[in-house]
Parts: sequence; structure tokens; C-alpha cells
Amino acid sequence: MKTKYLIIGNSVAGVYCIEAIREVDKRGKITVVSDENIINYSRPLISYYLGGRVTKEEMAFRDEEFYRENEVQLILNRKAVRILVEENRIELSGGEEIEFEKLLISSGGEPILPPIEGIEKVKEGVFTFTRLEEVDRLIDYIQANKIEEVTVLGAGLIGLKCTEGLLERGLRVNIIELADRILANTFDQEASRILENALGRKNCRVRKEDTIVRVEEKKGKIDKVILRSGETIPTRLLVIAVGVRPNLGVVKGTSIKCNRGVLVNDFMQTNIKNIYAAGDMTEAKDFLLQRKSVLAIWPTAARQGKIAGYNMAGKKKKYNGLFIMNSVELVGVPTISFGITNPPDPENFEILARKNEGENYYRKIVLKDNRIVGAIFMGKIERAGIFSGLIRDRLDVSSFKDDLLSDDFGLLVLPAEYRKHMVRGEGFTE
Amino acid sequence: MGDKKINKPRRIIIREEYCMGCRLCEVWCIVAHSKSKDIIKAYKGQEPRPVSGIYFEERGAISFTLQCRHCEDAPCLEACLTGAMYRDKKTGMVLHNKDKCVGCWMCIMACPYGVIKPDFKEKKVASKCDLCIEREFPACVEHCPNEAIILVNKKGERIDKE
Amino acid sequence: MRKRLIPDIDYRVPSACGVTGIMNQKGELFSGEAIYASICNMLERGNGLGSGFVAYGIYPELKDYWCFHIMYENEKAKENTEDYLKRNFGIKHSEPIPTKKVKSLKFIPLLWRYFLGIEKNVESAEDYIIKVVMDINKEIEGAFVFSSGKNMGIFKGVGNPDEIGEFFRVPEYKGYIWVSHNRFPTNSVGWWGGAHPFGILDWSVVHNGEISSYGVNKRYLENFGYFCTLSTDTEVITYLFDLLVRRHKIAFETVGNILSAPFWSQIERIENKEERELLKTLRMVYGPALVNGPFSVIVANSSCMVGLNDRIKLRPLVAATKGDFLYISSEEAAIKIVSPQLDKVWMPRAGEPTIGKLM
Amino acid sequence: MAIPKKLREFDVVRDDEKCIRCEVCCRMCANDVHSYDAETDKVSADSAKCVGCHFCEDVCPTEALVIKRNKSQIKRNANWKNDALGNIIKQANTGGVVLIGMGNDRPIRDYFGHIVLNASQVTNPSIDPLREPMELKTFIGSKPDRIELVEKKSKIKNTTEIPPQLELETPVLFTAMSFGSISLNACKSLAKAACDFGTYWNTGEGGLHKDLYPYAHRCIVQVASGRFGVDREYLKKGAAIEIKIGQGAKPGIGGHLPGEKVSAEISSTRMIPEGTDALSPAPHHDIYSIEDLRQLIFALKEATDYKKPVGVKIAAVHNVAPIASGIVRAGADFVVIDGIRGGTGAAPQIIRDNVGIPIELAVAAVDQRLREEGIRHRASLIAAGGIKSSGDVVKAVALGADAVYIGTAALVALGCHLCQRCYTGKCNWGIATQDPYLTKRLNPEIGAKRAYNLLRGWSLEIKEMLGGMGINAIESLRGNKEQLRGVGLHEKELELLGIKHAGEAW
Repeated sequence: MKTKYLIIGNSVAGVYCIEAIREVDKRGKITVVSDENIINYSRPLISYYLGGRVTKEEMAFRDEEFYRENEVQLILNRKAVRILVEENRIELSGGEEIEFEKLLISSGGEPILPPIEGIEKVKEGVFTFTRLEEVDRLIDYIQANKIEEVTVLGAGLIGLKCTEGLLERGLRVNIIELADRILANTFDQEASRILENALGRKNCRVRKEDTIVRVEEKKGKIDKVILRSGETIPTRLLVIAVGVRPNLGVVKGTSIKCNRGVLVNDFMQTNIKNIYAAGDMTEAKDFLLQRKSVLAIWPTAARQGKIAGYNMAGKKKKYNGLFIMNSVELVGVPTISFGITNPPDPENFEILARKNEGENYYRKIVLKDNRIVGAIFMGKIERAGIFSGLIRDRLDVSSFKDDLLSDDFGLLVLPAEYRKHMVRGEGFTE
Repeated sequence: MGDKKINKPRRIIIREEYCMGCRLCEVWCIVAHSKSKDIIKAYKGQEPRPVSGIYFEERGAISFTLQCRHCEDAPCLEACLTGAMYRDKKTGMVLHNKDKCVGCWMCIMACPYGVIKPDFKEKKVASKCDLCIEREFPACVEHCPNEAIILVNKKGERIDKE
Repeated sequence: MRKRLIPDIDYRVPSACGVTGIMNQKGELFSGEAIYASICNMLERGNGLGSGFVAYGIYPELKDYWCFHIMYENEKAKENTEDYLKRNFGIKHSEPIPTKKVKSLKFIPLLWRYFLGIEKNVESAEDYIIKVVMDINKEIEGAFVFSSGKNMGIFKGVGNPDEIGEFFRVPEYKGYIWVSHNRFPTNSVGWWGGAHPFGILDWSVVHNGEISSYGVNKRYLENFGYFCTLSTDTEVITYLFDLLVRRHKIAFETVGNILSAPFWSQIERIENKEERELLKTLRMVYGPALVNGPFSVIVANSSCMVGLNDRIKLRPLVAATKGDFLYISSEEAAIKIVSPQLDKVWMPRAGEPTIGKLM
Repeated sequence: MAIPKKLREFDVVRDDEKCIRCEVCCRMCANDVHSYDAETDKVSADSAKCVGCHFCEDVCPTEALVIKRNKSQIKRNANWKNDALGNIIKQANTGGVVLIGMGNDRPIRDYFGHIVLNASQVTNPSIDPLREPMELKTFIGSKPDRIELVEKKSKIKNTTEIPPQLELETPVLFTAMSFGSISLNACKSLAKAACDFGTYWNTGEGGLHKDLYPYAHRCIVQVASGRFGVDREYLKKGAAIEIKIGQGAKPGIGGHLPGEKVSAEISSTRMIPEGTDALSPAPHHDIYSIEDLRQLIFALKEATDYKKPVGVKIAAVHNVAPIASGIVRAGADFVVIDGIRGGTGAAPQIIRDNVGIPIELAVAAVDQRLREEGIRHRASLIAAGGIKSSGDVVKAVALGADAVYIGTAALVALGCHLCQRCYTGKCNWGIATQDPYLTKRLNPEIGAKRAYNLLRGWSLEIKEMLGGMGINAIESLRGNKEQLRGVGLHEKELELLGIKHAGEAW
């Protein structure tokens, strides 16, 4: 079959790509290929699903109507196995081929599986945590086996999100994290400690600078994990969540250039001019680090998908790069973080911080040459977004540095001229 | 009122030099989003009092209020995990559907104006300016005694209440 | 006793009126029958409480002498006045004004005319005459000068025009300009001096209207030494003409732009800058001379006859020509009855003077 | 002893049923009358602090507030009233002069209120301003008593030079109110309204702030005894110059703007050091007699190349007519007479309430005197002080004024409720204050619109009244006392006003 626009992957990048294309090109045929068997769901919501806060239906961030309205042909449950770059075709699992004019690769990420002795012998009770069907199986398993305590390997975003869900289901959780802190790539020691204590009060124990070296099974089911520290934790359910890596299966062996992820220019274009990439497997401009990076977060995927869509449909639009930002709420402690929160070379940065253990309150601002490059808001996150703007606009904060940590921090402390464009202006445009 | 529903893109502009700091905009925002639309009932009756979609800031002689800018490339829209935050096709406004909201706070993180109010108990976005889509004219604009809050169309021309 | 007899010397009496005028622009004399017929065709416009005539060119043999028409209430007034006149003039000739008995007329005063020469040397004869007339009318109890020009005369009294015309034997005079007036005052007046035409020097004015700007015009004239003793609009208009035409040397055309000035909106529409500026200046400087309220007026002196309307033409005025004759009147009928065949008939526009000049 | 603080003038009445605790009143009152107590969840008021500006009443969203007069009253006494007692208490506390703002509030006879107008019936038609043109255009400046016309090839030319004039679309101007006595926003409001409508505003003795330059072409710049803000630039920028000798609210008294009000803006505009008291001496120290005035008038005309009218403003006092005549003879192009009801930002109450004469009598006297001397045309006459309505305007003009100045009326249009506390600098309406927290409350866009509306409304009414009299141009009303009648005035008053009593015909 033939299509004008072909999109591999039906998550956020794909959806925003569709919206952008349709803004410019009302008619051109759009085809989406997804190896999942669901019309649409929001991947990050799987922890809420696990925690029982949303039903499967509620997980859709775009409904069926959306695909109908935009005249999108959805091909579900089929995997794109290979891209035939020269022929502008892709090959689907099951041999069928689709010819395209423009292609977007948004195949997302895949969980990293660290080498663990004995893991291959374990037939049941070991899960990863990135896709809905996994979560379904996880829930069935918990119920079938009356699981009360779980071991989670990895205290990154996925690990903690999973933990959040498990705790909400009333399970006890043991977290094992290799690094010296949880949420290593956004948290610092301080933030980590506050959150660990909060977790501790909610039957969740965190073991840091440790990892699972060996697992043992009983009748194929997992039975205990042995840590590098020598400790043994009897466990009937293990979730491996040490992170994701770009899912590059489909570009393997093609002329499409990759580094950690698929490399793209400012128009989300790969080295092949009619092939674009967006989302967790894309290595694009990073706003803060002066190089390309893989930013496996939702807002990035959305923006990249959108930009790709515009350009695929012929409307030139530039991607200005984003920076890492996260919002997690664990055991009732909301946390928002932006950019470089924990510079490897602190001496080259200025760091402002304020905390209040009792209230799980912590606020940290990282400055370079009087410009904000990172921030952590823990406990009190209201209006945190303002900082994303300050980072994006590279605003010199020297005139109101003392206010950055104050509780009544708002637009009012900003320079009047800068403020004017905010209160009078049209709002944010790329 | 329904038939008077606005269907053109419009924008609220704040002129801080004229903001008296009376905060009547908040009062009338609350009334406009209350069940009864009656100021006394909204404040003293049995019905739950809504949260205003307006942030008020004041320091010394400077004060102003701010509500959602309904951005063209709204970061909150792109950040929203559930589609609770959506763009109204007719008016181009950024609206919020409480039922779909799960309180992931991604919008709070993404909004550079910091004008989305969280409700931590409900685990939902508490309120966000909807430009009074139910009324013919935004309550805060209508009731600002000093015309510090005004309404403009896409071209930036002022729209006055008939 | 004055008060009882002549209330309208102390009060302004609003009146509606009929006015009519005939001029031979070649200066050829014609009899008063025409004007008599003309005014008598507008009896409806009066109520028997005042009418009069003015004629120019009626005293050719004494044309160099100032002719005063004076009315007296009694002999005493006559004596005082004549003493005064002897002191200030050489009296060339004096006689009672010839009249015919008309039963219906009441309160008839003594009516005399004097032909006077100025023997003192005075700076301006005109100003001297004005002063004298004002003196007599102000100071001498029971005496009133109602005509004071050369080779012209005013004949007026309380009665219908047909009665007054017959009484003064108007048809027997011959003149080149004739103007007449028929009055409809809103309250009863008994004093003959209150009738129109009003005159000073060789000015004569008949007027139909009520001037709302009276207070302004009156006080403005006082700046220039005119004191309105009669409290009549006609008097004010007469003095305004004397001030503007005789003393300020302004042409009748321009006077029209002062007395019934064009509206600012009209002025702003004028292309020519100089013209615009002139009209603006006229209104700026002569604002107090603007005559407001409804009027149609016929003004005459020895050399011309002019008809003028208020700025929004609230009172009627028709003009017509036939050969050398110019007719101005409240009603076309009053013209047609004199000259059924006319060369041209028109309605002068508001504020636009209709001017007849001796050729 | 127990010391009496002050007599409470107002009572703040709050309907608790209606009060929603929004605390707008608490936030808005510059006198800290209202306060909210979280414990009891009640908003309460300290009525003793209330000055009666009614701002809170106005902004309260539920109309829960009413400000009532005379809460505490002394025993009934025909001679001793609250205000007398109140002032004595104040002075016993401070030992100072009792200051006050705005115009005289004593029941000095309001002659305008005792004068009625005429209208046409039957004998001449009234004119409908909606269908016929109705002209209010007014020129302020000296006029020649006549003009010389020459006819050049059937074109008539005027050869008389006409002195500079101000051209007004309505016989109403905004009177002198300085930036300092009122806020810059208040100045902007009036300045813009004057420009939009086609009349003039007046800098007062405050200089001309650069933000007001766009409105300078319709601005009368004042030269007063302090000479604040006066330089060549200033004189050249204005449309006309007004030498201020006196003011109706405080004849014979100078001005005093306390140092704390002299902000950076004001100091630069007035050209005096920041924070120093701005003192206007009682007299001009270069004018101790009429010939000195003549010198100043011509100095100013020289400085502006005889291109701008130069006028003189005096307070209406006993000898006003001869003084005015002297001023005209000294070469003034217009004379401003400010009556005893004229307003002020600050004056000793004893002066405001007791010195000067009513404008109606002053205007009639001056107009009559100038006419008697045959010099009325040589200067325009502007009446000020206590013009409250278009009716007053018409009466003032009929009594002989060319135009009127309004001050208080204009401020009321901007929100003023005549609490008379201008001198405190705590004007809740943002008018008589320099406190940025308060001045921003007066949005000049709204202010200009409202002041414009006032001019428009009055002008329409004036046209209606003129039409009724059968007059379609304001110049036919000027000095037209025939259109006026007195009611309940005795002979002498009628004689001075130069009008007949109602009931008398023409």
C-alpha cells in the first residue's frame, strides 16, 4: 500500500505529528503503525493505572474520534521491522510493505536489562515497566499470587513511578539503586534524602549504592534477590526499571545516522531528507547542554513530533531544543525539576537552596553567569513553571536573585520590561 | 447566555500601571464560576466556592493580576499526559477538563506564567482561566473598576462590552 | 400721564408685522398709491395698533434742510421743543403735517414738521442731529421726533394702514423709495411714536420679528453712544445699521454677514482662505452685533433700500423686480397687486441681503 | 485631663449580611478605616478615621457599605455647630492653622440658584438644536472695537490687525490645577479631554510635565508668584499665558506644597530641588502695583512674540470691577475672576470661608464697568468659582462672561466626592495625591473620557437652553441680561446683577 505520511509509533510524538500535519495539509493520507493493540494511551499513566487511579479507558489522551476526524489509518499490532530507505518503503511484521513519501520514526524507548546471574532461569515474577500490556500482566500476577512486597531495581523515574503505583495498591516496596541517590539525573543528595525519609514512612525502603547481582528461583518463579552488598532479600516479584534506551530496531542496518539515538537537525530531519524522527529514540538539540542529546520525556516528544509534522507537511518550523524537566509526586510529596540540578563541577555554578525537612520542603536554584540553568521544587511546586520560562529566555536574574527563593516569588519580582511582555503579550509562541 | 457564547479568539491584557490592587477580578471570577452566579450565595451560601483562575501579585505600589494567556504554542497542552488540557477549536482557547485530569502537575511545570492552580487534595488542577466561555464577556474584564484588565481580539483591538 | 398713554416706551412689545417696500433704482419719483395699495393688501398682518410709511424724495425744494417730523402731546411740549430748536438751528420753514380727518383714529397727537439748517459749526452734522434727536426724545416731556432726515419723511400712527395712509394723505406724495409697515403688537399700545417705520437721520427701518439678542445688541450699542429709549427691536436694528454702514463704513453686503452671520459650519466649508478668515474675523469682532431670533427687515436711506432676513429665515420675505423697480415684501401678493407682471420673483435666502441702489 | 481627639464626622455602616469578606475596602482605604479580623472572620471599621470620600462604598461589590454623616453630634445649639467645635478641638490639639481643601462649603447665597432663564413662546419660535445649527464657538482674546475694510478688485479685505485668540468649541475651560496639587494622571485626563473636545486646560503653578507636551497646544500656562516651572520653553509651548494674582479660595494668600510631595517628577517639572517645600508668596514680589503688572504682561508678550494671549487671574474681592478695568488697561487679553466658591488643594479654612465675594455679583460688576468705560471688547472675561451645572454656565455668560472655568466640577467627573481632604495627599480617588499606590487608581483614559462626557453633556444642555430662548449662537447670549430674571432677590441685588425680577416683562 501507499501513503503520503507514514508514522511509526502511536504515542505522543506520533499524535502531535498528526495534529501538525493536519494544520498544514488537510487531505494528504496519514498512516500510523503501532505494535501495540490499543488505539491510544498515555504511557506515563501506567503508574496511575497500576495504582488504580485511572481505568484503561481513561488512559487515552486522544480518543478514537481524533483519528477519524484527522482521517488517519491506524495499523495496530504490527511491528515495523525494516526501513528500505532507497525505495521509501517499510516492511511490517508479516511481510506487508508500505510505501511513503514522508516518514516519521517515533518508536520510543525500550527497557534496559542489566546482566543478572540466574535471571534466565526465572520464568515468572520478573517484569519491566514501560508498556500497558506489561502492567496488565503485572497486576494479574500480583492478584494471582497475593503479592505483598515487591522489589524494584532502579530508582529512576520509571522505578519510582512504578513504586508510586505499587504503594498506592498497598504493597511494600524495596528499592535498590546503584547510584548514591534516587532520581539520580534530576535529584541531588538533599532532595533524595527528603524523599527517602518520606518513602520510609510509607513502607518503602531504599537501598542505595547497591544492585542485584544474582537472583534465585523456585519452581520457575522468582524467590530471592542477592545484592552486591551481600544482603539477600526474599522476593516474589521483581520489577526491573533501571531505565530505557532508544528503540533503534527499525533503523538498524539502514543508512540513517545514529549516535545514542537517531540524529536529527533543527527540523527533526534525519540525514535522509524525507525521513524524520521524534521522541524518546531521537537525539536532538538540547537547549542547555550545547550538544545533541536524547531527552526521553513527554513534552520533548510532543514538541518534536509537532515540529516534525510541520516540516513533513512543508511548513518550515525550527526546533529550538528543550531541556530536561520532570514532575513526580511520590507519597504525597510533589517534585518538579528543571535542567541541570546537580552540576558535576559545582565550582563553576552558583547554587541557591532553601529547605524545611518537616514540611518536605526543598527548593534549589542552579545559576551560571546569573542565568538559571536548573531548579528543584519539592513540597511546594506552585508557579514552578515560571522558572522554565526564565531558563528558556536566559534572563539575567542578578537584579532579583534574593527573591528567587522567597515564597511570594512571582512575576512581580521580574524586571518590569520583561514582565510587561508576559502580562500584555500573547503568551508563549515557539 | 448560551447563545451569546463567544466564538471568536480573544485575549485578556493586563495593564499593571492601572491595577489598583482591589482584587475585585478574583471576586467576580469566583462568582462567574459558581453554581448560582450570585455573589452572596457564592460566598456565603452552601454551595462549594470555586477557586479563581487568577493570580494576584502585589508589592508596594505595583500590583497586577494574571490569568491564562491561552498561548499559541501552549506548553501546558504539550505537557498534559491525559488530554485534560485541550484547545477549543472554535475559540482557540486552552481549556481544562477536570474529569480527565489526574494531577500529574506537568502543566504546572510547563506553564511559564505560573497561572495554573493545583489542588493537592483533589489531585487535580483546581482552576485555570477559561475566558468565561460560558458568559458573553469575561467577568474580570467586566468588573475591573479601572480598566486595568481589558479584552482584545486577535488583531489586538480592544473589545468593549456592548 | 405718559405711562398711561404710552406703555410701550418702557416695555419691549413683541409684534408680528407686514412689511413692504418699493424702490425706483433710477430715482424717478412715483406716487404713494402703490405703497398704499401694497400694504393695504396685507391688513391681515396687522391688528390696527400701528402702521406707517416712509418716503424718500418728497421734499425736493427743501432737500438741503434737515426735516424733523415731531409729535407733541400738548402745546406746552411744542413750545419747549420749538425754543430748543430755535436755540440750536436756523428754522427755514415749519408747518403742521397735512392730514385728513379719519374718525376711527384715537389719541391723535399734534403733528408738526420743521426744515432746519445747522448754523453752528459742528464736527459731524449727522452726529449732531443724532444728539439733538436723543436730547429732545429723552429730555422734553411730551415731545417725540419720529423723522429726522433730509428730503424724506416718516408718517406713522396707531391705526390700520388704510386709516393712517388716508390720514397722512400718503397717495398725494411722490418719492423714489417707499417703505411701509403694518403692526400686530401683542398688547394694546396707544402711543403713536411706537408705530413703525422707525427712523434716525435718513435711516428708516421697518421690521417684522422679535430679537432674542436684544439685550446684547442694546448694550453693545451703548459702547458707541447709542441709547435705546424706545425699547423696540426696530430702534436697535436702525442704530446697528447706522453704526456699521455710516460710522464703520461697511458695505451692505458685509453688514448682512454681521447682522445675520453665516454659521461656522458654512464658513468652514468656504474654499477661499481670505474669505473664510474675513467672515471669521467679522463674527469674532462683531459678535455682539449679531441679530438673533426671527426677523425680516427693510432698511432704507436716501441712496438704497435693503431687505434682510434672520440667519435661519424664521420670518417671510419676498423680492421682485420689474424694470427699474425693486420690490421687497412680506408677501408676494402685496407686490403682485401693484405690479401683476414681474421680471423676476425670488425668496432671498436666510441672511442674504437684497439690495437696491440708486443707479 | 482626658483629651478630646476629634469629633467623628462619619459613620461607616456595614451590612454584615451582605459583606462577603473580600476585603476590598480594607485594601483600598488610604485612611486605614477598614480591617479584617481572621479570628472572628469579621470586617470592622474605625469610623473616626473616615474622611467621607465614599471610595469604599463605590468599590464594595455587594453594596454592603454606606457612609453616613454626623455620627456624633453635640447638644443642639443654634450658634455652636459640629464644625466650629471640631476646628477648635483640632487647634487645641495642634495649635496650628486649620487647613482645608476644595471650595467654600458655607451657605453663602448662591445667586445662580436665584436666577431663572427665559424661553420663547408664540411671538418668536424656539429653535430645536437637534435640527438647527446651534453655535457655542467662543474666542478668548482682545478684540478691536471695529475693523477697517478695503475693497480690492471686488474683494473685501480686512486691514485691522486682530490680536491672538483662543478658539473654544464650548464656553467652558478647565481651570488651573497644578501637577502637585493633583496627580499627573488627573492632569492627563483633563488635558486630553480639553484637546479632544476643543477647549483648554491650565497648568496651574505646576509647570508643564513632559508627558503633557502632546496636549500643550491646548494648554494655558500659568505664571504665578512662585514662578515654578517657568522658562522660555514653557511659555512658548503653551497656547496662552495666565498671570495668577489671586485665587477665589484664598484671596491674598500664597500657596504651599509640602516637601514630602515634591517627588522627582514634580521637582523636575517645577524646577525646584526634590523634597523642598514649594512656596508661592502671597504677592508677586515684582508686582506691588498695577504698572508693575503691565510690565510683566508685556515682558511675557515680548517673550512670546505677541503670538499668545496673556491674561490675568484675580480673586473676586470688593473692589473687583475697578481692579479688572485696571488689568484690561494694563494690556491683558483676558481677565479671570475667581469667586468665593472657587476650589483649592489646600487653604486655611478661615480664609476660604470668609474672604471674597460671589462670582455672580463680581462678573456682573466687572462686565458693566468695562462696558461703561467702553473697553469691554479689549479683553475677554472668564468667570470661575462655583460653576456647578450648564445652567450656571448660561447664567454666567448672560451676566457678561465670555466663558467659564470649571475645576471642582471636572474633578467630580474624575471621582472626587468633595471630602475636602486634598491637603492630606491621601486621596483615595487618585486625584489629589502623589502616592503611586493611589495615583494609579485614576486611569487617564477613563478620566479623559469622563471629563469629555461632562463637556459634551453640558454643551448639549447649553444648546437646549439657547434654543429655548430662540438664540442659535452663544454670542447672542453674552451679556444678554434680558434673558435673566431674579427670584427672591431684593432691589439692590437685582441692580448689581443688572437683571429684572421674575414677573417683569421686557
